[in-house]
Amino acid sequence: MRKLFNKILIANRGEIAVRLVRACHELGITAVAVYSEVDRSALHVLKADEAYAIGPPPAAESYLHIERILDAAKRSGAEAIHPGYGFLSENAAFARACRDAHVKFIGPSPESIELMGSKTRARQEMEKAKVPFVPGSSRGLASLDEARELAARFGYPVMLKAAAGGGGKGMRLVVNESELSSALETARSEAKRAFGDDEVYLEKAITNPRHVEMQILADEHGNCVYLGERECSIQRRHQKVLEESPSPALTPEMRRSMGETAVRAAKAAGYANAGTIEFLLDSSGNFYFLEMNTRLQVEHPVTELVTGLDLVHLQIRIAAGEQLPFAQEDLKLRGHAIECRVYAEDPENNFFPSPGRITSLNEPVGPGIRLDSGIYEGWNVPMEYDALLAKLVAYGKSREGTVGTLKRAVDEYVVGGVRTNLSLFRRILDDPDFVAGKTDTGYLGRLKFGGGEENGDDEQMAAVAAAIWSALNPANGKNQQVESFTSSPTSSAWKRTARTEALS
Amino acid sequence: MRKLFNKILIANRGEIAVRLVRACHELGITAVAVYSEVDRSALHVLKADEAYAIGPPPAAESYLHIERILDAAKRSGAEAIHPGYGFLSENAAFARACRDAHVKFIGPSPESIELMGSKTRARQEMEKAKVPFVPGSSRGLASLDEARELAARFGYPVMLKAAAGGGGKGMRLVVNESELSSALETARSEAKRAFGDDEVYLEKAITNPRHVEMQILADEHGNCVYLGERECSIQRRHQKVLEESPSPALTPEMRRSMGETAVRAAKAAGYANAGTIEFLLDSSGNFYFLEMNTRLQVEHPVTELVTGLDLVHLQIRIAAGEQLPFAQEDLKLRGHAIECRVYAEDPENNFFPSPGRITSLNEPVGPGIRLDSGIYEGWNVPMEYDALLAKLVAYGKSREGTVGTLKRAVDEYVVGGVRTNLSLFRRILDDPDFVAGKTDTGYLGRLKFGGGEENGDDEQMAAVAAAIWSALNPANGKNQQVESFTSSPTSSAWKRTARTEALS
Amino acid sequence: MTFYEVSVGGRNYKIEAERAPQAEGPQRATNQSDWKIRIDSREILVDCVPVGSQSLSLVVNGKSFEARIERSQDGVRVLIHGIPYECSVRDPRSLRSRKSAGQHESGEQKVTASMPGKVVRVLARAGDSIVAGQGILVIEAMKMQNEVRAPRDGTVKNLIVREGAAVNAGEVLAILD
Amino acid sequence: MTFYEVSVGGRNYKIEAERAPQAEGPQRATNQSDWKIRIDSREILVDCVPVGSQSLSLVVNGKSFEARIERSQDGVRVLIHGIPYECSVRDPRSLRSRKSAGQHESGEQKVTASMPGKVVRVLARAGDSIVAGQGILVIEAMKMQNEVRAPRDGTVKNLIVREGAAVNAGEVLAILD
Repeated sequence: MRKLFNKILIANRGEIAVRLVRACHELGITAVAVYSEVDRSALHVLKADEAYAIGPPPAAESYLHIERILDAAKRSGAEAIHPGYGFLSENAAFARACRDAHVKFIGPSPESIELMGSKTRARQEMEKAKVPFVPGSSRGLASLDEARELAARFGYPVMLKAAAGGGGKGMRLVVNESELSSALETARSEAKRAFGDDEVYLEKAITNPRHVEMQILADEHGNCVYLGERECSIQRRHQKVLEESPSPALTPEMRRSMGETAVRAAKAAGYANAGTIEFLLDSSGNFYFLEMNTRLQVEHPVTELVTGLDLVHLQIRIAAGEQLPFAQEDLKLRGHAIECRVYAEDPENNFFPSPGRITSLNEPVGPGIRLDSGIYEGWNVPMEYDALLAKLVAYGKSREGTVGTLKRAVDEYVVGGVRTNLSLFRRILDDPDFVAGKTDTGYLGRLKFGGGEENGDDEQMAAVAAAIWSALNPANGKNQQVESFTSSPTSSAWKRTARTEALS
Repeated sequence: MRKLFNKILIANRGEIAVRLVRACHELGITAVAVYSEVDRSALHVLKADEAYAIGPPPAAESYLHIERILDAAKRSGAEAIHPGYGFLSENAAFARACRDAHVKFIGPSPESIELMGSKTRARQEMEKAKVPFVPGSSRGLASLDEARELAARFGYPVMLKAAAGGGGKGMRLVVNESELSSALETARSEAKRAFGDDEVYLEKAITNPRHVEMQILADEHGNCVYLGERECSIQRRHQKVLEESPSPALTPEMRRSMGETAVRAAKAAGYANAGTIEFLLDSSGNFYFLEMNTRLQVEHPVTELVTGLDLVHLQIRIAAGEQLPFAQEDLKLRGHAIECRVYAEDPENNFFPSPGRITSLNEPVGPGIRLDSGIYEGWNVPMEYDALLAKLVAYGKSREGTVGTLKRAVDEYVVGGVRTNLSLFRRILDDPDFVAGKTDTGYLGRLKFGGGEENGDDEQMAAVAAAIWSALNPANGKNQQVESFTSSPTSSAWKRTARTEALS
Repeated sequence: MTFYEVSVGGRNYKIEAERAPQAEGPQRATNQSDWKIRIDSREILVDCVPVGSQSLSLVVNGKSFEARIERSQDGVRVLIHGIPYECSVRDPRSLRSRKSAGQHESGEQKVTASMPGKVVRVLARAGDSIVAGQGILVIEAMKMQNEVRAPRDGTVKNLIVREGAAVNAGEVLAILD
Repeated sequence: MTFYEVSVGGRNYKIEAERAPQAEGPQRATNQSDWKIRIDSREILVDCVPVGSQSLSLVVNGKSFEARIERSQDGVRVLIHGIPYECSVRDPRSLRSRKSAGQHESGEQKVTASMPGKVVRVLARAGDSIVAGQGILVIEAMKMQNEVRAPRDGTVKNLIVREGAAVNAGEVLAILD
């Protein structure tokens, strides 16, 4: 085997950095980790062959610090950098700085990143390539007549939106023509008040859409293929929670059509390496371009398991200048794969993040299970970064069998010391709508969740175990209890602090 | 999903019992474990929903004790029993006792087990079904002329064997005709001396054969398919150590021919459920029947990973009376899978068994890895049973990539407290002959192994770590050392004590 | 024999635990690991062995339970089939001590952090009068912010943490009077 | 500063270990976890932190090593990249004590079990004269049998285990005179 690179620096942390170290080792490549002060004993540092400190805990001073990362690349002699997801992975300036430093950025060119990062430029190029967008007026409505005409053309329901808008202000759902006139007036006056501009445009309303994305892979010689879709409708606060491939909503014809659209989009962007086109899918099977993610996705394992490919190996080969080793017709999806994102957060406390020490850990293994994990027993999950601990992925011949395997694995998974969202997955995997494949972006909002999982027999046995434990360890009985109020966050009190590292 | 059975009893222990418990849970079936006194806290007991003690540690008084196992089935209300491999899995009396007790035995009928368990009856039936055997006289040679004629027909080299024989006595390899006469005389006189019978027969000699086996699956309605082969040539003391699928030695045509032969053999035996036909494969691509294993094999995961099927799920479905859910033409092998059998044995001490407490454990996970394990940190590996701790399986698109993944995983795998044969796998996976797929049953005997793995840098760092550890834990410095001689077994001092539980 | 009062999810169990006497002979009916348990006046025989350092395996009437046990703020958290049961265990002595401790509580109330994080903003000052639900400070962890609010009307007697401080779960943030 | 003599696979390393002094300021060159190590007169800076309860992570000149450490019969076994290095560590004090212990050794030699197992046959009796390589007893573990043989000519002074006994690794089986 020709050595692709001798040494690759991994500009990331957590489970994805571990996964990238493994890929390097599998290809016989030396893996270089970087770490912030709080990550000195993180798993990716332990697994890597080399490790360089790059600054204090805040991401801006370490994992987002281009200069320090390139300095580590220089000191280590790394020939390439894999950015993972989040952090600098979609930062065109970083990709350009790598190019200037003669270090290969494992991903698309800075030009492709820039193009797809600009909503307006991306839309222009994508529309030229006949990539479908949600039908809309795209500029302000001149009159009620124009609105009427467009709405009739797109079909009701439609959505009125303030051109200057955001945050729901000046937005109105219109279910039929009789509502249109008054809705337009309200939207205009709301927009005027909120943004000082009463320009309003009209879009077809997609109710209960699914979020379906298409994985593509392009080499640097003009070849591009699609690797099938991922169904990512199950989201909370715009964060994906559970993904699967194939999507229960796609027929082979729809898959081909969406795949060919994605390849057209990638080619129009002059794209190389792995990328993902996100689509909205409506209940009639129409799909509309949302955005392109110009990097490896968190949920790439489900695609790997149904295609039998290793996307990171292929990313490295492509970056080394190799051609795609297969054509579209060589690719066949087999079976079904579902991923659960295991976060350190407390489902009984409104999914409050839960950093802290992992006091015990039992990771599920066995048939049909792949686990990409970034934690170990005794490690302290730092409070500075994303709460993703691991990705638990099940695969099998049928969706039904895969759900069974995943349930089994969720039940075996024990993480002590921090709270996790594992119980949410037990709830989802038992839910008849999920089992029937009926999910859309509103699914998680509708799901009744919170407690109620307890089993009477198990509860009695827990009480018995607690009593025997106390009998065996008499010191444990001396628990002091003081009346205290523990802050209990409410949904509205929470917000994402930054989009910089937001993952999808 | 229709419930196949409500409750299944698992008449086994170790990693396979854990794997079977998992399969039950994946199918929504209650899993009942049985355990000997020394296995009270074994992993299969912890994972099962129910558990029944069946006697003292010796297998004859517990895992081989038919009455006690059926008693546990009765007490628990189990509707079926899965025997796993080893122990009672190929015991026709047990299969019959299950039938009499109206508990479904998940496996073939007692009649099939009996037929394939008898070398002579199996040979008769198999030859009728045109299953190839190593060409031979099958009865005593009447004269030198007959020997000459047969040898000329089969082609040299040939083997002379004492009809009453065993253990190499009365056996002679004959490379060409000039040696035949004197070899026959010697063989006869040796046979006479050793067994009181000078009858000698002649077989074609297969030099450096591969051991290749074919997985079949038959339902109880007469349908039977083959699921591809497993290459099992890497053996030590007739115990398999590493298996893979597909075999590097088989072309698609050979696979089809071997598969169709295996299906003929199974049909001739009236076979139902999962079974395996073992073949010898010579260097010209001819294959010869060795025996049929009428149970699930240890190495079944490699077949699962290249076919995308779950054999245990299918076994349970077949036992519940379902038809095979696919036909031969629906089955396609994809990618490559390799399994390492991780034993508690000391490779630096002639593979001496190494029971004891697992003081630390780091199990590899991540892309391309499946681990079927029967151990956990803190558990005491008992001395009473087989030394198989876990099966580490890698899969990937190509054999080369799979070897890379497996190496990565072997390097991550840490088992403290007992010695394991992990270092043997590091040696094999780096061996140019193995990488080239050049393995036969003599492979492991030829492999130079033992020490020499150490790396100078790592050794220095180990010394530094030991010094810092001592500085941090001053109590550790007080190691008493007394002059003592530790018994060091030699190969000849060892022998298998029983074939009852021998695995393949 | 020892008595315990174990409360799980609002339910109280009265439990008596006692090691079962050893029977003699090879076909013994009870193991070294057997416990006689009386729970709410029902008696059961529990075969209980430790598993590693943090679990118990219980076999009761053929049913197998693995119980992972970890300390929690209020007692022990017992995981069975992956589901956590928060148990507070009181033996007669600790029950007494708890009662006496409770009597010394004045009108003060501690506001504690439910999870580790960093104080990014302090919204109230010592001496401020505040109403129930009013924000006292904002904690950030893992890119999420949480406003810690007053549980009742009162006065901020003491603000114990300051901006930029890292706090642990259970740490007292402020005291209301 | 502490001196150690560490022997690994027949090679001896003389090691001096000392915590590095802390530098001041935010851009500090050394960490709390840094050690100044002199090994065979070469000096290196080792950043060493504990990982869980049984490992150390060492970063030296950008190279990362995870060292799993477990007690072994003769000292500690250090696993790096999955490969075990048997280390016997002597600081000056234990070196002395070892020497004095060694001096008390008489002509006796203990025969110990290399692995746990069960004694299935005893081949020699106390008082027997035996020659090097002669079998003393047979141990069985995991379906394999091993004949324990005399390391040298001599007399069986004491047979400590009997048939049916379970023995642990390192346990003394017999004493030769």
